[in-house]
Amino acid sequence: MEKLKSLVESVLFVSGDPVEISRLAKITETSEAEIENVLMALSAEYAAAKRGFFIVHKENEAQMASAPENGIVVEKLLKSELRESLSNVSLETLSIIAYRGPITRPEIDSIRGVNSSFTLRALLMRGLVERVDNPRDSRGYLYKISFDFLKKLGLDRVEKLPDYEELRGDERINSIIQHKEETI
Amino acid sequence: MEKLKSLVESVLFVSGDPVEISRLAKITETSEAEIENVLMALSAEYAAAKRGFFIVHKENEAQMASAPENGIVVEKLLKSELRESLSNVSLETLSIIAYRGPITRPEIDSIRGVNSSFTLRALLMRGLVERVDNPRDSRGYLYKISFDFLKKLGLDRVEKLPDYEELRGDERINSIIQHKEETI
Amino acid sequence: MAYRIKLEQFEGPLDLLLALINERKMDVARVSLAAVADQYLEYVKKQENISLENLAHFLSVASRLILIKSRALLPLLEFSQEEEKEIKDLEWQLREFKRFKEVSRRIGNLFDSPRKIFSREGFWGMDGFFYPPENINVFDLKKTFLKIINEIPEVEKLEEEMVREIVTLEEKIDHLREALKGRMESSFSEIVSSANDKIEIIVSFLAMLELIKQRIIHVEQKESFKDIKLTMKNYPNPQNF
Repeated sequence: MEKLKSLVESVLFVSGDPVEISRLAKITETSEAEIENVLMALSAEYAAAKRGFFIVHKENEAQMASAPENGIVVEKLLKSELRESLSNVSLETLSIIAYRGPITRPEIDSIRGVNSSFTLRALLMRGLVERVDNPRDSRGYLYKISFDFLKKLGLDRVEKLPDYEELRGDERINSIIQHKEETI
Repeated sequence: MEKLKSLVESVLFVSGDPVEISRLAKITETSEAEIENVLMALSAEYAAAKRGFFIVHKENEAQMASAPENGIVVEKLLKSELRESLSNVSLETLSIIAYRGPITRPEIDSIRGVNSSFTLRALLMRGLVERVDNPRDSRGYLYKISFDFLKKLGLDRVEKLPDYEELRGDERINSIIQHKEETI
Repeated sequence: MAYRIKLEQFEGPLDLLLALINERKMDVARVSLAAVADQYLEYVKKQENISLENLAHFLSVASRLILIKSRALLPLLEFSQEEEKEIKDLEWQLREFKRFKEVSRRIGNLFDSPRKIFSREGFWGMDGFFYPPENINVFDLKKTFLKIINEIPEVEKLEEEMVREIVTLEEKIDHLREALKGRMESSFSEIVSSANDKIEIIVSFLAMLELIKQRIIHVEQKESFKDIKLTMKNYPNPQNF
């Protein structure tokens, strides 16, 4: 039971989305009844020990969330993340998306030479960029400047950015994007 | 302390990403020292009770994650694709950065005896290494390992690397680097 | 055994050196460096696909090995302080490299083990809100993008450098042998006065040391020790370049 509790905690923690009880049972190799017991036990523990976690158990799904009584602090976290002034790294990523969007994350990475996951997420949360499904890759996304941000910049179309055509078509950028990633 | 533990748990849970200790202190309205205590207490609790949570701590940031012993099961949930391993060259470069970081590229080169630009670029794009501006050289960077690197290794702190103390320090490192700088 | 070494691809001079020493089951010490010097030079000479940049690294190690080797052949040959330091540095560098190479295998095992830690997607399921940065206008975006573009050529230049024409030690020795024919008195500085860069100077120096070494071995069998020493003195001190 203790081992199973630990496993369920880990899985729900990482998932984010609600997970079906049947799926939990399958990957932890146990019965659904056993999973139900574990979920109840965890819920009770979190409440009794006033932990920061909370289990939302709805029909045949379970999801981990933060404890409702900590809502105000969570709100503060969100605000403090979003109100940060834009770092150089964010500005770089934003300018790449502005001039080269819609663009994939691997392409942004190869232009900057570093991994952009964190930066992209922050820009998304702040509503400065938006992502759309990539028609050429069902698992990937394309990133582009958000309409709100464009408006804020005083533009109605991204093409009105200064020297848009020229900078967008720059050969150096093209060459680095086409450059095959080195195997390491 | 119990209330603060709960708050920190919630904040780390919601953020998902690494959170600066200073930010945690600010939004929970306490001191950084107190946050460090809470993080230590939580880590100890999770380990003692074999919980599914795990706190990764690097420099001035902490991130909540799943317990390493549950790795196989969580992997089933994520259905993560083929497990990528690293070449010897990448592993050597990573090791040097892990034990001696933050470190400049010339310093890495001097230990390896060859140029590391390409390996570094690939490691940066994979998010295993991160770079920050070098306060002592405006055109250069300092390289250090990332949270993702520690997570892939299943370690909560860089100090848990094998033979960390032994490999971390070498008084001669400074002399050879100085020597290199003089001759270049 | 030696044949196998030649077929392998090494990532750098230290890697090669370590492999040669390990193959003889020796420790990293001066005596082992002297023992593998010839094999090392042999490898570098035959290697045709070392990039120019890495060739410089291979050669700078080679020059130190030749010093160590010369001393092994001529015990009376004295090292300058600078040479002594360079050799000590090489020994130390090799030990460092060895330590990291060894620990990197353990890191690799950790990396491949299933004991992995996973985190959540950041702010999963939370709605952000539109919070545009103040004081950022379209020209900031343009300026930043331009800066990114302008930094790209460095990567390309580096690549070009890697594929630049490769100077091999062998080539240089032949060249020097020709140049030296009939003008044995000419000084090293004269020979390298037309060199284009540091790498070429190092290559010339190595090539010359190779020639010297061959002569030493030849002379040693016939003439007395004193003569050899005089011969050496006529050659430039490596400190000068």
